[in-house]
Amino acid sequence: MAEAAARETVLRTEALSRRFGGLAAVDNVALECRMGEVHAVIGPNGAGKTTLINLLSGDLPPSAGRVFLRDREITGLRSDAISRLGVGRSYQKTNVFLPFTAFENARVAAQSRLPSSMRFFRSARTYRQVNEAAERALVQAGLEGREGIPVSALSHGEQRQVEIAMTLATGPSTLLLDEPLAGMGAEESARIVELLQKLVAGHAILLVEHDMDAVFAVADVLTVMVNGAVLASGPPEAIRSNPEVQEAYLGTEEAH
Amino acid sequence: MTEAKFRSSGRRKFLQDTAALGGAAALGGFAPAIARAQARKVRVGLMLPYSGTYTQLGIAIENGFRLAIAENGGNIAGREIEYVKLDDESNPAKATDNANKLVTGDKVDILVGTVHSGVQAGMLKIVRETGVLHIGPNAGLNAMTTALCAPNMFRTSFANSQVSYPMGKVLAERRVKNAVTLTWKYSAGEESVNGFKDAFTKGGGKIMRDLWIPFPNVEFQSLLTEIASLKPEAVYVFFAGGGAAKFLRDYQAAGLKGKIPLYGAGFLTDGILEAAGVAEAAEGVETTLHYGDGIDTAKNNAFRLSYAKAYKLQPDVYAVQGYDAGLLFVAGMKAVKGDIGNRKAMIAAMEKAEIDSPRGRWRMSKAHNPVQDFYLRKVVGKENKVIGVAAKSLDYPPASLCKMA
Amino acid sequence: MAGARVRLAVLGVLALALAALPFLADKFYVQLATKILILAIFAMSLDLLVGYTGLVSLGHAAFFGFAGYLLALVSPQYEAANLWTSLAIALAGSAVLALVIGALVLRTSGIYFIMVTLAFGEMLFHLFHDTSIAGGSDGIYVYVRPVGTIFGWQPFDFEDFTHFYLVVLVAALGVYALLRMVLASPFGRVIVGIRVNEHRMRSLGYHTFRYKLVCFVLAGTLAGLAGYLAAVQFGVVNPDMLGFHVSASALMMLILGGMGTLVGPAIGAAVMMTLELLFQKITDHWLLPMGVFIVLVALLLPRGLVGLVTGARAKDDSRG
Amino acid sequence: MDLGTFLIQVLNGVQYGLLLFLVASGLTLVFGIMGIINLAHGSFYMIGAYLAWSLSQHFGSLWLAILAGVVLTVLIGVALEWLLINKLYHRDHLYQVLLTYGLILVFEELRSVIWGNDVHGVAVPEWLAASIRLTDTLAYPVYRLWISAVCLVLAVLMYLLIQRTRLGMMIRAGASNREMVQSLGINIQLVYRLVFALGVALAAFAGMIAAPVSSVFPGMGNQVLIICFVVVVIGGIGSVKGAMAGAILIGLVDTFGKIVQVEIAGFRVLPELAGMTVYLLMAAVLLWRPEGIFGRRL
Repeated sequence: MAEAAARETVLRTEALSRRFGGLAAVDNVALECRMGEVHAVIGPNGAGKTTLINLLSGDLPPSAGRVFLRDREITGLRSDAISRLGVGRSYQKTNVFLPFTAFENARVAAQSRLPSSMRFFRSARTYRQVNEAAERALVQAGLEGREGIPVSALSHGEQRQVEIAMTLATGPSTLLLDEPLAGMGAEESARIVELLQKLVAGHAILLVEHDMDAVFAVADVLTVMVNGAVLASGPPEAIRSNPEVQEAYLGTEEAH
Repeated sequence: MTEAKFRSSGRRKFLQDTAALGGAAALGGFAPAIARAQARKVRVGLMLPYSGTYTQLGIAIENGFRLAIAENGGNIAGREIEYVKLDDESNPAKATDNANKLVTGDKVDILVGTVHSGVQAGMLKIVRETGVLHIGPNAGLNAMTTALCAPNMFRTSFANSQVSYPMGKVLAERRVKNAVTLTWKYSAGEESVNGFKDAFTKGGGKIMRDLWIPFPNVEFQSLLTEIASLKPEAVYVFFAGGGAAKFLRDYQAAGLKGKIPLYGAGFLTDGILEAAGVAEAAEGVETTLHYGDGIDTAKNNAFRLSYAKAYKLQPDVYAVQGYDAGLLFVAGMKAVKGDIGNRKAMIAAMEKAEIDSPRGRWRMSKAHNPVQDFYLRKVVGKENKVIGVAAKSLDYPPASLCKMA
Repeated sequence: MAGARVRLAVLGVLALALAALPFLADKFYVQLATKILILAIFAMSLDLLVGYTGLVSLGHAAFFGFAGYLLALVSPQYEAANLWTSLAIALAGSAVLALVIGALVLRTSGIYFIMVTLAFGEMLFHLFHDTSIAGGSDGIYVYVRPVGTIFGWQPFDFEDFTHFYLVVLVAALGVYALLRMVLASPFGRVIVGIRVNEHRMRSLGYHTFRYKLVCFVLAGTLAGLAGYLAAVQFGVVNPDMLGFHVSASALMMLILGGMGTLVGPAIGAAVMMTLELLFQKITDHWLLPMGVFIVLVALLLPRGLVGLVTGARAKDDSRG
Repeated sequence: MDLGTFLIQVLNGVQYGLLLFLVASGLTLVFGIMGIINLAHGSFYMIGAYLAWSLSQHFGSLWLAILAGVVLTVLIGVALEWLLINKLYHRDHLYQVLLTYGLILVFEELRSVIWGNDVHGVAVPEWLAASIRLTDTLAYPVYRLWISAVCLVLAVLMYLLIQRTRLGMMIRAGASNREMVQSLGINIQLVYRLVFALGVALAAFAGMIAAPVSSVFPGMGNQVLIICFVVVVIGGIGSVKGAMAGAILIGLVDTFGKIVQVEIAGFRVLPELAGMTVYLLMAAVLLWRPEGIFGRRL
């Protein structure tokens, strides 16, 4: 805890809420993401985790509450603006460019970091830095040797890896990862966990994940959400031993 | 219609003809040039609408033209006449192409046409470029005999504002103080309204409002409401065909008939009085035109009789215009003794010709537009009864607007 | 890379064959080929929107016709306009129009986008049809074709159909090359990304609206080039040129040839014009077989003629 | 313009708007429920008008003509859905646009083959042929009032159908959740077919009752189609309420655009640009609410 307090807070929410009709999908959530930490958000299906990420990434505007990136309020900014401020996200449902090759997926992502893509006269393939960033991201996500294959021809697990490579290729300082391990085999999962452990040094990571082994392997802070609201938040050991959490979530999870 | 079926491809014909000409030249290389030219038939290009809304007009014009030629013996000044027909579809987009096909493709000696003024404008482009002899038997765009006038271009019909000018004059003479005008928003309609306005305001009348409706819309209701609220002493309109029939019925249904008198260019009531309910709606409407029912002259009676005999149809103003185009052509040909290549003399003769028309005798103005009488007509039953002459020997728009004059 | 080289070679041979046409065929065919090439430019510009960016516009004729009208309006009545200035005005005019319309229509998507583009095309139609700006419903004639001199030297004469054909050919090849270049550029990759998955492009940090707008303006400007050339060729501009039949035929060329291929729409233009002539020969009611043909293409040939040959459109997208 | 004239012009605008509503409501239902964009919708308006003309001459009665015409167009609609439209449910809108554009050409040309290219008037039925005198110069044709009344009755019926009946429930459910409807064992294919036929019949019926006041003429369908697109865009896709609001709004704007005189800097802007007013209205709505007045937020 002492160590954590010293770290810089990168992403912060205040009383963040999102209602769909009468239903509060995210209800009065306050949380902080610090540099060099993995902040994992767990909870049963329908707890509002994906909606929370959508609010942070700008995919959805919040109904109430505020979001800050460092000192800057980013509430209600569109997703492209938030992305350009260094927040990268991956999607739970694979959200890639299926007809493109793996490399082109990562390249388009990396290209977004050019000052502008309003460049008409030079082949996109000749931008060295973009190519290198794309290649780097693909290697990080464990896709070396698979670059030239159209994503539609890759396995489901590999498509998940492309999803992560794209997020990395934009060079974000804050990562919002929505179930990155979903659909991956054990080997790929291990690889991504390893990657997260490596990445955490220079990033603030918000991780939504159902794989509890992975979560406890990488998380520095855990937040448990139930019905859109935060049930508990704290270091993994504290959460593990929290009776409320055990009853509401972990207990049932283990019973399966 | 029988001998010269519609030609689907002027181009193919063009290729055949040029080949034939080449052959003739090779064989008859020693024959005198004049004799060879004389042997060739004189080609009359008829570029008219043979499909679409104006089909009947195109046919009437052709019938009239052929009647004039036939009455003069079929061969004019010893030259056989050959017709090259082309359906212009009243499509302005194809106008220049079509005219070009006839002039440079089929090598017609004289180009006759057409009805639609947009198409006419396209023809004029080619006529001016190629210098081919040209007679316009209907379209009344003012520009043809003002800004665009040229020695090789003649018109046997009218200028748009020439038809309406007499109506304005008549109303001004009757001391009508104010009027509302209504037309389709296109050049013919605007020119018509302007001619009316010119005469009417010159005579002391006042235009309260210019109303218009996009061509060819026929939803008049809100405009009729407006007219009813403006309560002018007269309403002048320019509509034709189905749109005119609709307007007349709506004018009656809106309760305006008999309350505010309606006037128009003759096209308002021409050719539609047979349609259901129209004659009743149009009863009493006065219009001006260069032709009408009940012109009791020997020439007109003879024309009507022979036209009806030849085509089993009653002639209308379009047939007269086509007929006069034929007479004009005949007059020119006779003057040059069939040598249509002698352009200068031919043009001079056509300029001087006095046309003994069913509508009454008329001559060309300096701008090559008819200087003619305009009749005041009134709808009585199913006829456009001529009740007087609205303007005598009218030259309008004045020929002085043409730089030839 | 090899694919690009083969394509270049094929294109070179094709360009040479097309350049030789006026020396082999007579005027009728040369003029027909000119018309086809102009429509090919128009269809390629639409392909940029529909095939590559996924924006189904049913109002593309607005830019085609608008540029034609600009030429007619800046031409002195019985003299030749200056080619360079009139062309610049026509292109700039259609670009500005595309900017204004694009900024509005791109606020919508899907079915809305289709309807709204159609409606704005009609608005332009009414602007010229109902007012006396340019001859109303009759349209306006360009009596003399523009003349382009370079320091007093006149490299070509548009009154000569061969010259005009060759200039149009160069323009069509130039547009093709330009679009190929743009599509390979960072911008091109962005718009293709937008078609495949706009949402993801946005979350990657692309302000997709701006890219779509620039794309809309580029497509509109090239459509303007085609419209300018069409006005020069036919010497007449009328409101129908802006109307939705022209837009729909261009869409038809696109699908018939194979959208998202650039070459396809050009082929589509050629096939459509040929079919039109053919049907017109057979019957006065040629729109009937044409309508049936369009229905059949929509049902049976979703990838167009090019798709029939290559069997793959994904291939084009995966380059990179 | 005095108050009386103003009110009469409002009546004109509302009457035109109600007629537009009939056509546009069919369009918006087919959009909203089936996700199909049908460019040939306007062709049915034209077909309806021509049927009213030719059948009324044949039967000697407009009412019989309308009855027979509605039956005929419903059959054509069902056949079209069965033969062509249902192949398009899972295809991109682009192909729907193209196919239905092809249909426009087919219908327009068939019209030319069967009925020719002339403009025809249709007689108003005798007992409605009167006019009510409103001012000393102006009378209002009873038939126009009757059209408005019929449109209003149909609007109410449509509202009841959608809100109160089982078919309406299916229609509403089909609009929001296709899978759910199918899992309930409802034959969605049948619902679609009925909706398409209903939409087509509405357009054709509008054409029939409008024929006596609009005349019948080539190309009349396209004019209406495009205005109806504007109605739908303004009102919001799939919303019948929106179609009503949009149609009345456009009816009024169009009517007053033709008669109000507006000058800006010496140029007469109205009625010169009357043809553009409805599109400018649409542009304004797009700026304000791109999804239309009653549309769901995109």
